[in-house]
Amino acid sequence: MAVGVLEVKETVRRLSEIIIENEVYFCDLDSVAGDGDFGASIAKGFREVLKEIDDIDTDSISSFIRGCAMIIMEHCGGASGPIWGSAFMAASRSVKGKENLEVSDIAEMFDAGVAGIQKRGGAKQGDKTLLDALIPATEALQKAGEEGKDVKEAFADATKAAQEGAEYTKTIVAAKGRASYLGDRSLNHPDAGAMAIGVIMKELTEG
Amino acid sequence: MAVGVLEVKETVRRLSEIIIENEVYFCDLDSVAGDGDFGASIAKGFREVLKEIDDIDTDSISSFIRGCAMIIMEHCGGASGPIWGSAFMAASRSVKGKENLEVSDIAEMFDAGVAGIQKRGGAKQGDKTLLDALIPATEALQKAGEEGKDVKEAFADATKAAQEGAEYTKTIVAAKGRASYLGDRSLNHPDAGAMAIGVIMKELTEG
Amino acid sequence: MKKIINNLETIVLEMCEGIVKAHPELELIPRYQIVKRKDIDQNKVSLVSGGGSGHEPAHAGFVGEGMLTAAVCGDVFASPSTPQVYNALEEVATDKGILLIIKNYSGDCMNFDAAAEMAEDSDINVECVYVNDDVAVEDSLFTVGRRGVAGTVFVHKIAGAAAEAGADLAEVKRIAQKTIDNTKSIGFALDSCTVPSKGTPTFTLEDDEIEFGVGIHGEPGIERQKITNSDELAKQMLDKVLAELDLGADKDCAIIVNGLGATPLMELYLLNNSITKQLNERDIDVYKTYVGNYMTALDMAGASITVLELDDELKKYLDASANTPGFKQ
Amino acid sequence: MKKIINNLETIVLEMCEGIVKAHPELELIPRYQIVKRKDIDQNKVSLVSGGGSGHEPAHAGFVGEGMLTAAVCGDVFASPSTPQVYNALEEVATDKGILLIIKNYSGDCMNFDAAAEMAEDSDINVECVYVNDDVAVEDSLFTVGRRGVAGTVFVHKIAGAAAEAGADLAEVKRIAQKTIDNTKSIGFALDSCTVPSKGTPTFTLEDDEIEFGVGIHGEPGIERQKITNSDELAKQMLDKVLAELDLGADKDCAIIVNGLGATPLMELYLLNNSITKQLNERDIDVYKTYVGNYMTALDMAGASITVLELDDELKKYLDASANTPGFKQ
Ligand SMILES: Nc1ncnc2c1ncn2[C@@H]1O[C@H](COP(=O)(O)OP(=O)(O)O)[C@@H](O)[C@H]1O
Ligand SMILES: Nc1ncnc2c1ncn2[C@@H]1O[C@H](COP(=O)(O)OP(=O)(O)O)[C@@H](O)[C@H]1O
Ligand SMILES: [Mg+2]
Ligand SMILES: [Mg+2]
Ligand SMILES: [Mg+2]
Ligand SMILES: [Mg+2]
Repeated sequence: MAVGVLEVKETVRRLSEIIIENEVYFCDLDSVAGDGDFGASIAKGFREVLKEIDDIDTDSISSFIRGCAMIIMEHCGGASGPIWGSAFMAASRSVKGKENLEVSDIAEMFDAGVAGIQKRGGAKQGDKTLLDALIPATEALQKAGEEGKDVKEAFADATKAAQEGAEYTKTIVAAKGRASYLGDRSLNHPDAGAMAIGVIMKELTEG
Repeated sequence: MAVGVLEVKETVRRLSEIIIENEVYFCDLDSVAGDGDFGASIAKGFREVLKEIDDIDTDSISSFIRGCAMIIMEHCGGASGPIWGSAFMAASRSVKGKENLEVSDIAEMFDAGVAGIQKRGGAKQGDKTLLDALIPATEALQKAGEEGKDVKEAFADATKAAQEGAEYTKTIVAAKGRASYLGDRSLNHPDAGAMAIGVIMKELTEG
Repeated sequence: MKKIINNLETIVLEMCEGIVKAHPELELIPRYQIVKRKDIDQNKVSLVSGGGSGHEPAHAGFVGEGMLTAAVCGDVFASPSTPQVYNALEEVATDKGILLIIKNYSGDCMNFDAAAEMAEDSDINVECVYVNDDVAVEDSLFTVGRRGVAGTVFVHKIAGAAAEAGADLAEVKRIAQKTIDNTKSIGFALDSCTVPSKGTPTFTLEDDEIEFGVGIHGEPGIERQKITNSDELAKQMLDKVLAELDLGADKDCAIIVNGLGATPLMELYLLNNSITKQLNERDIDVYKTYVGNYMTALDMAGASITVLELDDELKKYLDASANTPGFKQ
Repeated sequence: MKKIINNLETIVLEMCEGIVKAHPELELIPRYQIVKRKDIDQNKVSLVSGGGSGHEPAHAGFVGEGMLTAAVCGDVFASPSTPQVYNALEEVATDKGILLIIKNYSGDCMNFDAAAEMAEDSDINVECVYVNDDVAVEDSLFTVGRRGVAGTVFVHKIAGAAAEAGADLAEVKRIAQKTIDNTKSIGFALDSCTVPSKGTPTFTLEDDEIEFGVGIHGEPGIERQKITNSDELAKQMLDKVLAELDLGADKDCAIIVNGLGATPLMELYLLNNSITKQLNERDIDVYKTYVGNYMTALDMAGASITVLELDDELKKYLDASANTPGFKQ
């Protein structure tokens, strides 16, 4: 199964729906140690993506993702705008010139997204952010690509890795984001962004 | 039993105690249709009376009551300061020159107090204020005086009249005081000041 | 009850001390809880107001250049006593006399009137005006009349400007009375206040209820009704207030969108948007707008609107500068 | 949740409209929720700040003479987006450049930094400072550092005065940074705020509990503790704040006793009495005191204290006049 621009578009549509469906849940996750707006912040941006999705340039996968990045950057509130916006922007750059994506291309795209987030926010793995779910997911995709698995299998592996990463954030103290103000009190609560990555990967995989 | 300045002083002491004991109850009565501070307002003044009572000039009944009036005026908050203060001031004037009070003198003193309150506040019977208890009590004292009853009997009659007057305030609409802002909504609730007169007369009578 | 306090008995005194510590141009007479300007000009009419505390910045926060000369602070929601008011009059008496600005409540009227009578006995020249801007209360000959609420701030401001400009007592009183005659207000509560000495809320509203026409002491208003949105609240309030004024296409007004204590500025500005939009739709121009906490009711959640019908004279005095803790322009 | 609102989606926009309607010297760019001065002087450095909404009067209420040139309003408690900030920079760019005053939060830093990078690409001269006055948060190399809270108001005031006086960008930045380095704050909550989109309180406190060291978005602080009186609260706060400053017998300070939204002025003045009394007992003089709601957290009940260590230069700029909706002197 080739992943072309139309498949990417459908995936972004589904991704947006998942985020909107989980708005309240993601807010609740953020209230424990953050300021309770994470769900609202990303849902606001992806609601706009859904609204404008049919007007985004689908000449290429890259231009489509770039269009999404612009909307996300403008409409996602809080930290999420630059984090998700720079991830999409970097992802768009990494798939330039590609008409279809293999698992290894998708892995490369995730990896670029991670780098984009790190450049913008300065966080690293273990700082208790969504990177703690996104980096393991990226690594799982890379491994699945090397092992020649198909997209569906690769996503299943990535979901498992993301969920484990999200669980792991319960055991560490936040160093970036609002939760870091809590110090040790951020222990025992997962990071909202990392949990969201787990949920999103799972729902995308299950269709 | 003659009522001299020492008896008046003991009565004021008891009156102060009754008011302080009923502070919360009187506040609650005022919250239904007023602003909930009636108990606190009068208790504050009479607490001060209790504190200073042994320093008040007991040369005559009149000078003693005048001393109380000054303290009440300064320390009772809200409407209660001028109402109770002018009642005591007028009462003091009415007993000038008297060393002992008969029931008829006490009745005259109450009557002067009523007039003092009316001069200051402009309310009349039926406006849903403490006058609706105080005027019937005064009339009962007058009648008891004419019938030659003793102080104890006279106070029992006055208590009954005051309590009936207080009950009656449930059936009328307030025309003076904060409760008057309520219009018809002040119906079915008694006036706090009138209820207080009933309670005070009862406790004074019972010793 | 959760409040920042030390001692129930000394709340008002400690608050007054906190005010003069923050504003060294003011001084406190602790025994009578009078907050006054340090510099009193013998050639100007003095303005005295006050009442129960719990309405901050009213009234101590309006003492200063262009507004009050002194404020007498009663206990929470209780009129100051006659001796308190009398001492304030003695403190600020000038050759030109004193205007007493009284909110129309039985307790305040009785104490301020009695103090004014005492002052006249001491040859102090005192005139009184009674603010009664709350249209939630029906006005009739048989009642004490309407309550004074946030419109009082306009009276302080405009009479204060006239006094500062050197007008004599009769003139300052005329202008104050003209302001009163042209000022109407109404408010609503989303939640009750809690009087410190009582410790529990004065009234209880369900999660979807508001008290429309509430007083600034938690006195009930016109009716308990279902909560609605900002535009609808603005409409209800304006219907009530504008019915009592004569504002048309050629007349300006000034408004105060006043917070009752616990409602944040965000909501007040949002409400101002609804109000100003609707005034404009009704062909009424807003000459000046004040949004903020001017006349509060302790920690009550809610807001009020005050509309003042302006003419050129009132505009002139409204525009004059003022420099007090709670009102600067 | 009871609030004066129309529509969850347009709260901030309607609030901004309410602000410019009340203050006609300001204008709104609705698409980007930018509140700006109408008159921009090409010969002065422009000051831009902003952040999530819900802190009113911060920041739109500090736009005006002597303080900010523009404020960018994000959604409630959410940083404005990169395009929002970038457009503000384009709007107010002057020959002398722009100082961006950023509260130190990940979201704000990322968006404001990204916008500043874009502006430099368009040849706009931008410098950034990051306010981090909240001593409730431990400062360390391994974290994002301390939050910016009410001390931001001093930075607006003092940098604004320097810009108004004609200082160049490097100088305005130096003075802003000096203010930041000398400003420390801490706050406590008596009760949580309710974020409109969520509809329920962010955290829950028992009737006898407070959150000491709380953030202005309801982020938890140092610890949940039993409620205590005003004097004790003042002592706890001063112990924390003064440990980070170098105030002695010969150094003055300025303070802000800041309400978090639902706490009335009466309690703030009472708290100021406790604070000022204790500062004096510690031999520290208070040069200037501000009491009121300057940096709120929606309808949170509670307060914060900000202490700024002054020298002659800072005093001069602090004393300069300012005329904005939320700060006038
Ligand atoms: N510097 C950062 N790098 C990567 N992710 C971050 C960073 N800061 C915060 N995050 C992520 O963003 C999430 C919070 O997003 P959001 O609630 O929208 O931000 P805000 O803190 O502005 O309210 C956190 O749970 C975390 O996963
Ligand atoms: N004009 C008046 N004449 C006589 N009694 C009055 C008058 N106004 C109020 N009262 C009495 O005072 C009581 C309220 O006293 P208080 O609560 O101290 O006054 P406030 O209204 O200032 O809070 C009422 O219940 C009523 O009995
Ligand atoms: Mg958040
Ligand atoms: Mg009362
Ligand atoms: Mg009262
Ligand atoms: Mg946020």
